[in-house]
Amino acid sequence: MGYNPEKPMEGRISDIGPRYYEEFHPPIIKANKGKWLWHEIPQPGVLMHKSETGDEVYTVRVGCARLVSIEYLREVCDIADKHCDGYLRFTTRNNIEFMVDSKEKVQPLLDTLASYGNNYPVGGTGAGVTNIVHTQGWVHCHTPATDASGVVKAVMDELFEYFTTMSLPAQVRIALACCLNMCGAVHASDIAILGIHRKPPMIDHSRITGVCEIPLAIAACPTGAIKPAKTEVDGKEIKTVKVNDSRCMFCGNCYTMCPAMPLADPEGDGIAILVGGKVSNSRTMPKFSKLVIPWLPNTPPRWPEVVSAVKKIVETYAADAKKYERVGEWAERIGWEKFFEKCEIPFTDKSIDDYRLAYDTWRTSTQFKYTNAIK
Amino acid sequence: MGYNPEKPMEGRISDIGPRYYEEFHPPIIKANKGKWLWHEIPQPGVLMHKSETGDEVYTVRVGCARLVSIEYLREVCDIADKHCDGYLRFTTRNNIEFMVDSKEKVQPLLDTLASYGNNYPVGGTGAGVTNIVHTQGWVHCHTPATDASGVVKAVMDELFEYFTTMSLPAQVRIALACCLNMCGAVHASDIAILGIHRKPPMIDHSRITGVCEIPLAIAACPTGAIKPAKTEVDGKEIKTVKVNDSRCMFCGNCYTMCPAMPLADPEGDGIAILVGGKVSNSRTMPKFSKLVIPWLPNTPPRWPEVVSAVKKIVETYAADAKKYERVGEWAERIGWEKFFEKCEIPFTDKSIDDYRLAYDTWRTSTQFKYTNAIK
Amino acid sequence: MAKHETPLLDELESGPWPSFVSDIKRQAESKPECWDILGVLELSYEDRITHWKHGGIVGVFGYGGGVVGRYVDLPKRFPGVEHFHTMRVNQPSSKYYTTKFLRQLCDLWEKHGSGMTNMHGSTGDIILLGCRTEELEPMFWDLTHELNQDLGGSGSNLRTPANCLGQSRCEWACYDTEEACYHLTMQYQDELHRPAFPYKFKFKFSGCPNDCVAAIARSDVAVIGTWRDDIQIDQAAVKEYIAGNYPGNGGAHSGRDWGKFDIQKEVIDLCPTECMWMEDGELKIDNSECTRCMHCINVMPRALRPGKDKGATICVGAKAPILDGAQFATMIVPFMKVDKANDFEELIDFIEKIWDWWMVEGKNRERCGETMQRFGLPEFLRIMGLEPLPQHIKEPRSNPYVFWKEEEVPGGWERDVVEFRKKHAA
Amino acid sequence: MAKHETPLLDELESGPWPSFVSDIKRQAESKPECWDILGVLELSYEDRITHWKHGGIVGVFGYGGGVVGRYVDLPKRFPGVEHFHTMRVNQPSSKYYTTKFLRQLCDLWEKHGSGMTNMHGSTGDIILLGCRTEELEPMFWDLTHELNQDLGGSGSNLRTPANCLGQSRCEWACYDTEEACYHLTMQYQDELHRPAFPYKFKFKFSGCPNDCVAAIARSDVAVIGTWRDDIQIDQAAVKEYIAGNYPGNGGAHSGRDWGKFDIQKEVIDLCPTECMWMEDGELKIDNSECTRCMHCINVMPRALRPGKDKGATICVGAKAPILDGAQFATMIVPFMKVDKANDFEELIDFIEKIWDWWMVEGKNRERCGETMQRFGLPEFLRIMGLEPLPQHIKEPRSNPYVFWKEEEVPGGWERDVVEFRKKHAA
Ligand code: SRM
Ligand code: SRM
Ligand code: SRM
Ligand code: SRM
Ligand code: SF4
Ligand code: SF4
Ligand code: SF4
Ligand code: SF4
Ligand code: SF4
Ligand code: SF4
Ligand code: SF4
Ligand code: SF4
Repeated sequence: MGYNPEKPMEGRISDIGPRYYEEFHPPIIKANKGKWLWHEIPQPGVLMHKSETGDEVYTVRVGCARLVSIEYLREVCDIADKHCDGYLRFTTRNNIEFMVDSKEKVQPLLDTLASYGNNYPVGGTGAGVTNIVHTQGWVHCHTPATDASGVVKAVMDELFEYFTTMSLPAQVRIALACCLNMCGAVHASDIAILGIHRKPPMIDHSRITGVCEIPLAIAACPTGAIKPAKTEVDGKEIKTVKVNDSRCMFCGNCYTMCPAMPLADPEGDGIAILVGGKVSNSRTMPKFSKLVIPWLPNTPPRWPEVVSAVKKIVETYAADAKKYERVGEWAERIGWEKFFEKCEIPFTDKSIDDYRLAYDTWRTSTQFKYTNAIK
Repeated sequence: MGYNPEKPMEGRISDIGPRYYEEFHPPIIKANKGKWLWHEIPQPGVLMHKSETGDEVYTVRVGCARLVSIEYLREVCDIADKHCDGYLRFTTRNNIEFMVDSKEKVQPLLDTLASYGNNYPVGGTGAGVTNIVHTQGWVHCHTPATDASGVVKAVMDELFEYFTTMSLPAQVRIALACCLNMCGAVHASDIAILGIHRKPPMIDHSRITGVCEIPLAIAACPTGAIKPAKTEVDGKEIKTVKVNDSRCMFCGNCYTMCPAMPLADPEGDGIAILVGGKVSNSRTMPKFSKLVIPWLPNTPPRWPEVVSAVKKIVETYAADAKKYERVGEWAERIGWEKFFEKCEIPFTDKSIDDYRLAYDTWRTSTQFKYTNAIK
Repeated sequence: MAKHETPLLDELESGPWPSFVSDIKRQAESKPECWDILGVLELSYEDRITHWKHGGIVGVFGYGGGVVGRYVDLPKRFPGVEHFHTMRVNQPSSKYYTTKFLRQLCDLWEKHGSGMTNMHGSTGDIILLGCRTEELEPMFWDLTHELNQDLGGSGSNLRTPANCLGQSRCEWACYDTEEACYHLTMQYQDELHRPAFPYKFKFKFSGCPNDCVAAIARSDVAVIGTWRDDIQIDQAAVKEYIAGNYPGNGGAHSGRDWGKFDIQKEVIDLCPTECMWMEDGELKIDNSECTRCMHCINVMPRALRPGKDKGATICVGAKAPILDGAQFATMIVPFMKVDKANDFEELIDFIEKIWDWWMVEGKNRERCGETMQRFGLPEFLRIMGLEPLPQHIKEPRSNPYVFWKEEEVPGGWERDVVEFRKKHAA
Repeated sequence: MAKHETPLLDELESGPWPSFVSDIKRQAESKPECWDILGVLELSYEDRITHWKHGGIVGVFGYGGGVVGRYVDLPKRFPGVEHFHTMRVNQPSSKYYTTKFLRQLCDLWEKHGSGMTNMHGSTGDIILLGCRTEELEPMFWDLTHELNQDLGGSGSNLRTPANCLGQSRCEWACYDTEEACYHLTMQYQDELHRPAFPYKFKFKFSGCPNDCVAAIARSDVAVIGTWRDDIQIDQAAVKEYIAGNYPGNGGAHSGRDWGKFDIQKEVIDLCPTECMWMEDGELKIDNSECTRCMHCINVMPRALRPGKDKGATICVGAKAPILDGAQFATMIVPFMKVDKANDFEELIDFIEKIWDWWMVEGKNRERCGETMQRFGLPEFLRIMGLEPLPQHIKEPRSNPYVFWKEEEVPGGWERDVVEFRKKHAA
């Protein structure tokens, strides 16, 4: 007997939280938790962790589209049942990890995975490109300036060799967010793919009453571009808003608050590329991603401009950076002016901050390198 | 025949600018301008510049109080006449430079200088402390929070050995400004001594009318603490201002605009110490001075608290920094938390920025050193 | 067979990376509504614009979060996704699963939903993508009754906490991230399900400063493992690395020939604080200078380990750019014991102190980090009853604009201008 | 004998540094009004507060600057300093003097003023400290007629330009700072003497990036020498340094034993761009990586010299903290020829372009650097007709908030919501 609409509260269960994680620990994990001594990455996508008990756990990391069906998940379960006593996990970057408790069990597992064609690419470890943290895009969200899953697929197809090898100077963490809300760590990624709008919101006067709390919409605008206004809708005056377009920087926060202020547009929307962010405290403190390409068009289904821009940056970095140097550490060492030259990215004033805290980014020194930007 | 008040415009000369510098060049300078090859500092306070013509100019640098009388200047002229064919110059830090065109002439010059007792200390070159760039203070200005010449005298007496030797890791440039207007490069000095107010302006309602353009006074306040107000002055209502004390950060800009808003106060005023600024582009980009001691009392005539605070910083730096490292470069290398510990300066929340651009100074990382500040 | 032509999407079926398009097509065979997912998406690929509308308020009884409403703007054309709400299912710590659980979840989602998911959402939840309004309650009922599993957060709630896998499979974890994440999630079920905050609030738990759950970039309270004693050194292992018998960085760079491991170049020279050196064959560390950046440990996992006196550094106030630009979390508590033993008491007190203040002072849709900015760090520390430390900042302020308080100034601020004028004629 | 007791000031007569107190006392013998300077100052030392009042408008006919008015607040008690105005006398480039000139100046100041001076003011002027209102015109007359010497700037004028001594006695000067300073001072006599600006405006000229006149910290337009070709290397001299035959840094560190000169540690390792190395006994520089920081040249003046293709980098907008915090000047023109040959034409055009804009757009008491901040750097560059360069910034923006212009967006901004709704039902 399931849910009974007649008596919704009867027998209702709530506030029970998630399942207790220990129920889901593979035996080898439960036995060695807190006892791990060191790890090694014997081959791309395979981790070995050594415990003080002498135990070893071998983890095989598999790339995952993240947007997956229950069919797919059942297939994953089949694999885990066959090789991992029915356990698996997902990583913080949406890869799947199959764990086995001895070296012998690794190859059979790899063979099974291989037998599914492209479905279970092994990799994403060490100094390479791992899965792209991304968001909803046109598959589910109402505020995107681009798609998520499609762009990710196109980029990962192109960078695939970096997923399955560990040949980069350090890990390159790529993230995609389909709008400025930046669901994910786009603001702190080696390479960030960001959907942006470029047209101010339209105002749907005929809809605004009812669907929109006007004061909240006005308060939502960081630049104060939205002001209260009045207009006529079928004969009678209604309260609405007007937008000072020249003060709009297209953050979309108004639309989040007010469905009558849509700003998405096929021509206006597109993708900005930011680089040089990092999260870890390793060596240098965490860094924000920096905007280096202000806009690329939305060109479904494979976004060639975005794909080649990202690839160019990865390859330039791969060729030029020192071992252990993250993209941002590299750019800071060579200087951002050299970054633009080496990556052959034309510099535009869009990369010059003119928002808050902007002055901190101006170059208040005679120290600079000559690059092809100086004619 | 001089100025004739009857006919002020008759024969009037204006807009003639300064004298042409070449008239004042010593022959050795005129002859070798643009031909200098290299320099050396054979002894503290003595520079030798070598020209491609083979010529050498020896410069003897002498500390100067800057606040000097014509009697003193005539004495200086006597020395220059005796040794330097009647030429001399002043440096950008208010030292005097006597130049001679051969090595032989150096010692006699030094002897003469020595014969005047303490009046002409030789030094201020190389990796030492040179003259303190300073301002007017109680000798002439209407907005100071401390004196200038007296504090400088007290500090230089204490640091004198660093003026006459070159034993520091790098040059230590000290500046003093008697109020936040910071006449000088206090905002970019290795060590800055800054007069600060700590009481909001009084409002002299009986004076404000006439002496003060109220809208300008209101506009002058960076924090918007000043608002228009009305009050009674001997029976009749007048326009005046009121100050929201809690929003005042004591910049004194209102008093600059309005004589009826004095804020100087014996208890409130005092001295803040800032460190780590630099101007040169050598190695690192120019740096702003950072506030490390928010307030020390005004204790004329010798400001012992200020003197010992400055000395402590100089000596800690001298003992700990690497060769060529400026104070700010040193503090950044060891970390500011270590700077406070090594200099035994108690950290206060006054050193935490809460003005504009403040967030940029917050530590957004797990990277820090344990010091005695953490209990 | 296909209900819609999808020529554009079909181009995403080739290439080495797993194709979500092929996956959805396969799923569509048993769940035809999935054709409409592809149909809308294909249309968006043609139009280069989304076809989803604002969600409005949908959810399950008694909860203010856990469901994100969503409707398509062409319901006639795509009835299968007319309603397409998201259910956020609270993932277990570290995202380990039994296939039993996953299969059960799939069965429920087959019954009540579209059959499509995200494994996982950026915050950490299991995202069940596409549910009709009338199926929300039945799905929730089955989840709770059959799977003993609750929803996660959305709206102005505590959001679903997440952690790096920590001690479960990592040698560097300085506290039990899994237990901390679970304990605090259970502790705050009410805050997680019922919006009582000015805006969303997030916890994340990383076991060490490598921060594998990106806590410092994405959480209002980031709990990041650390230690306060000395890095543990196994000098024998150091020698093995120098000899080249152990792979540097655990072999993370084995895809390219970077030459023989060079401890000077790869470790000592890259130490940001220059606090390491070799002394007659031994690696020395001046731990008082170390900032625990992890680099040396990362590079020599078999020789170096975090210290023994472990805990966490607590950073506060991270967020995405809206409104004034992104913020990383700011270091607020240098070291805190994070321990099941005392039920994470210290951490809980800390969090509740923040909430007590933020729930009163925070404006609508103002993240805690933004409220901190508005109040200023000194004031925030005062409110939290914490002593200001140089460790709280990267560098001292460079402007002289100190807001002194009246009680700090001898004689206070009350002055008599008439008295003043007696000594200072106007 | 002393007119006032000065027990506090007397304590400033001891100690090794020259005492301004002893100096003023000596001067007071021939100019008794100097006793009142000491008297007021002694009183300030007792009261710990200034006794000077706002100046009000005093000056010389036809000039809006050059004099700073000053009155004591106790005129009865200190009649000698009742009026105590400052005259700012425009110093010559580099502040070289003949004793003849200085003696003449002293004579005039003895006749018309207090006899006290500042050599020099922070901006660069000769400061004549303490003049009665009625003596301003006579002093100005004698200055111009007898000394052929003009006043400097104050108020919302161009302020007296200043320079480092440059080529006159420095091997590193990349252009003639003295001539540039003189030429521009003469070029802008009107701007210097008659307030026409929103606020003060300052030029400073340094011959190289060492910036010995602190231009980048203190001037609205900082002209700082630089080069764009390769650093000149004398390999023979390099060897001498390595051999220890030449003192490192010109002997600037000779006061302490820092050990033998070590080119690796002292030069190569301290190069901020890591663009130097030794190659079979020779010092190599990858000049394309060099940022011309001067360090290596400073340390080995006999071996290294700036390149041959010399000019200046122009930085704009430095100022003290009032109102929003101090600003350094921002690099605007990477390289400009600064040359007497063409009468500094390029520099003059540049400056006047700034003025044309700032005089229209600048608010009252808004420094040029503040107006730049208000407009934003991209807009400022557009106004100046300069191409945006990565060299203009330290790093690209980290927020995504780009103010796109309508003409940059295909289709513009005009859209018809009704049309939109046809494809996107509300
Ligand atoms: C599995 C996972 C944690 C989890 O709970 O799921 C994980 C696991 C490990 N991380 Fe991580 N990290 C994981 C996400 C992260 C993240 C978060 C992110 O990327 O969103 C970060 C921060 C990224 C950043 O800085 O921008 C992260 C920064 C690191 C670092 C620091 C790298 C650096 O030098 O900056 C290390 C140290 C290292 O790799 O040497 C590290 C090291 C490790 C080690 C070696 C820890 C250990 O001893 O087991 C693990 C294997 C690394 C590998 O795969 O090469 N992990 N690691 C995550 C795998 C994501 C994936 O599927 O690819
Ligand atoms: C005479 C003077 C220029 C003038 O027109 O008056 C001058 C003259 C020289 N400076 Fe300077 N500097 C002079 C003020 C400055 C200033 C401005 C200031 O301090 O207000 C600076 C910027 C200070 C700062 O960075 O905060 C300055 C930063 C330098 C530097 C860079 C030092 C560094 O590493 O940061 C050098 C290079 C060096 O010393 O190795 C330098 C080098 C020199 C040389 C060696 C240049 C040369 O080859 O002749 C001169 C002798 C240096 C010495 O005395 O040790 N000069 N020098 C100024 C003397 C002031 C004084 O009386 O002490
Ligand atoms: C589903 C998810 C993206 C994904 O595909 O994974 C998501 C989806 C949405 N986010 Fe998010 N956010 C998601 C993780 C994040 C994260 C990352 C994180 O939590 O670690 C961030 C950045 C970190 C942060 O909180 O700052 C994030 C920052 C935002 C923001 C900006 C918040 C801010 O303070 O700047 C908004 C705007 C808002 O709240 O109105 C937002 C709003 C939204 C909304 C609800 C759209 C809206 O404006 O109402 C999206 C619903 C999409 C949909 O139709 O399903 N989302 N959002 C993630 C939640 C899944 C989960 O529960 O696991
Ligand atoms: C005399 C001098 C200090 C000294 O003892 O050397 C001086 C003295 C005054 N300055 Fe200054 N400034 C002097 C150089 C500077 C400098 C340094 C420089 O020019 O290189 C600065 C910092 C650089 C800059 O311009 O930003 C400077 C920044 C200020 C400010 C703040 C300006 C700003 O934009 O933040 C003020 C406030 C104002 O203008 O009202 C100011 C105002 C004043 C006033 C006029 C007081 C006032 O509020 O009206 C002072 C008159 C004092 C007196 O009674 O004589 N003074 N002032 C310097 C001029 C001498 C000369 O001409 O050579
Ligand atoms: S990034 Fe923007 S568009 Fe994408 S899921 Fe988040 S809120 Fe929606
Ligand atoms: S998009 Fe952002 S900036 Fe533009 S009007 Fe809306 S809220 Fe304001
Ligand atoms: S710093 Fe302030 S008090 Fe001192 S001279 Fe300048 S304006 Fe006057
Ligand atoms: S001192 Fe500064 S902050 Fe205070 S009222 Fe005056 S102008 Fe405003
Ligand atoms: S954050 Fe630290 S403890 Fe957690 S998984 Fe990453 S490396 Fe291990
Ligand atoms: S953890 Fe980082 S700072 Fe500490 S010793 Fe290792 S490399 Fe140096
Ligand atoms: S700035 Fe350069 S050129 Fe001018 S004096 Fe200083 S070192 Fe010489
Ligand atoms: S000038 Fe500076 S950057 Fe250039 S080579 Fe010399 S030290 Fe390096």
